[in-house]
Amino acid sequence: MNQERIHIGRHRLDTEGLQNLYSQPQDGGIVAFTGTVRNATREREVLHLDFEAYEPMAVHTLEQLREKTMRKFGVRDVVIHHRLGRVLPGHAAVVVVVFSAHRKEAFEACAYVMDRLKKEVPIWKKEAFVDGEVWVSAHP
Amino acid sequence: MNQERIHIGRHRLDTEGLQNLYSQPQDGGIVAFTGTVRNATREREVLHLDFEAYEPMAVHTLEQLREKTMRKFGVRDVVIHHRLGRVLPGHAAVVVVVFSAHRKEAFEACAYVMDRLKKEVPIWKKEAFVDGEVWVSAHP
Amino acid sequence: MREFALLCFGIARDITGQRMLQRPATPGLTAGELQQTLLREYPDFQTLASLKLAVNQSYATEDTPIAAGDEVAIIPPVSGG
Amino acid sequence: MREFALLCFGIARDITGQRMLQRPATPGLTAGELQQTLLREYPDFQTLASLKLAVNQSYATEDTPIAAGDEVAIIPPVSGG
Repeated sequence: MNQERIHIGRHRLDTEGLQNLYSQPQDGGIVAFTGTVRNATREREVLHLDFEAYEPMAVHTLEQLREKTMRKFGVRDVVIHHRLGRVLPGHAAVVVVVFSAHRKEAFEACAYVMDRLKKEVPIWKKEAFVDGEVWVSAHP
Repeated sequence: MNQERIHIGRHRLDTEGLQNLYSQPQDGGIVAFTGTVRNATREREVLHLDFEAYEPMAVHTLEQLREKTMRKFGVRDVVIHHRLGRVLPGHAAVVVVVFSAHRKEAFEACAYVMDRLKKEVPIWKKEAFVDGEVWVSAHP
Repeated sequence: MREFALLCFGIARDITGQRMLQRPATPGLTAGELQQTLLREYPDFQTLASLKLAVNQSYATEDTPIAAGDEVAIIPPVSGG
Repeated sequence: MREFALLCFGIARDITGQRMLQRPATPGLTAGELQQTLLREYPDFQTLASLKLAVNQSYATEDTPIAAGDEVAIIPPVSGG
């Protein structure tokens, strides 16, 4: 497991490891979102996803998002790991863990990170089906 | 780890184990809330918490809450484990894991379970400080 | 006269000094009446943020009847999580 | 004339057929102008849900200047998570 708070890379993600590594006794609540690859999109079977990123900009954007989220919601810590390369159905592509004294802020902060990540961070995924590949969200 | 979807007991909680046990390839998002014992309440050091439950009613209430949550938010599965007995600061007292095709509903469902759990489920905790013990929330 | 069990949890156990009491099931007894009786017998219950009763493991309303053999529980403010 | 690097990610790489292009840094060039040029040269960009440019690893506005040696990237609709 990579031990940075912000990381983009090819290794498998470890939600629990991150939770244990970064939790502190002053935390009251930990909210962890694990985004997993679904085995179907609109009832078409998905073989795998391929992720790529504009890596330095993606890391930079995630670091800014992490800091903004901590300020905006007053949570103690935020960890964001995103996988690159090929990811099979059932496996995790992204993990966001928020550590906070209070749970309401932790839920809101974690949902906010995912909303912004999907809109702002230069990462792309291509879905592979039996009969072809599609860059997700590329076309209206 | 206890493998029931609803469980109240004295063993340690295992968020990751539950996530792995119950996740399915049709899930797109998993939201896990881990409620941990804080080392301080209003700046007084907490030595430990003691949890007790009206066990059959608490299990029954949690089962109803699980079913209501799945219906209300359309999430695929909900797992709720709560610890009883003595729990030290930094350790988990409750874990709620929600499995869903979509993340928004998963966040809302997980927050909803915690809100209702804290209001409806007959579980009580006593906080132990150096100079005494307090039943949490008992008095206005 | 036949009786019902009254379970005491959390601070209710500290207030009554018992885990369980046996109480007489007077004819026509309701949860509302039992609650009034408990508030009189143990004035410390009046200091709590709330007080509920469960009859046979479900939250009771004022009108819920209590009969011999029922399992009744005093539910002081819950604080799980 | 000196040049800038134009990185192509995701579907932008499929459309241009290149991971990276070297483009001339014409005097006074802005991100808005480059975007118009790209939409003309590669009409497939017009079919995308959105198209953004980053200059030196930050999202550009129309007015962001582009100079020789800059790192510019074509950012088609992102889809992380």
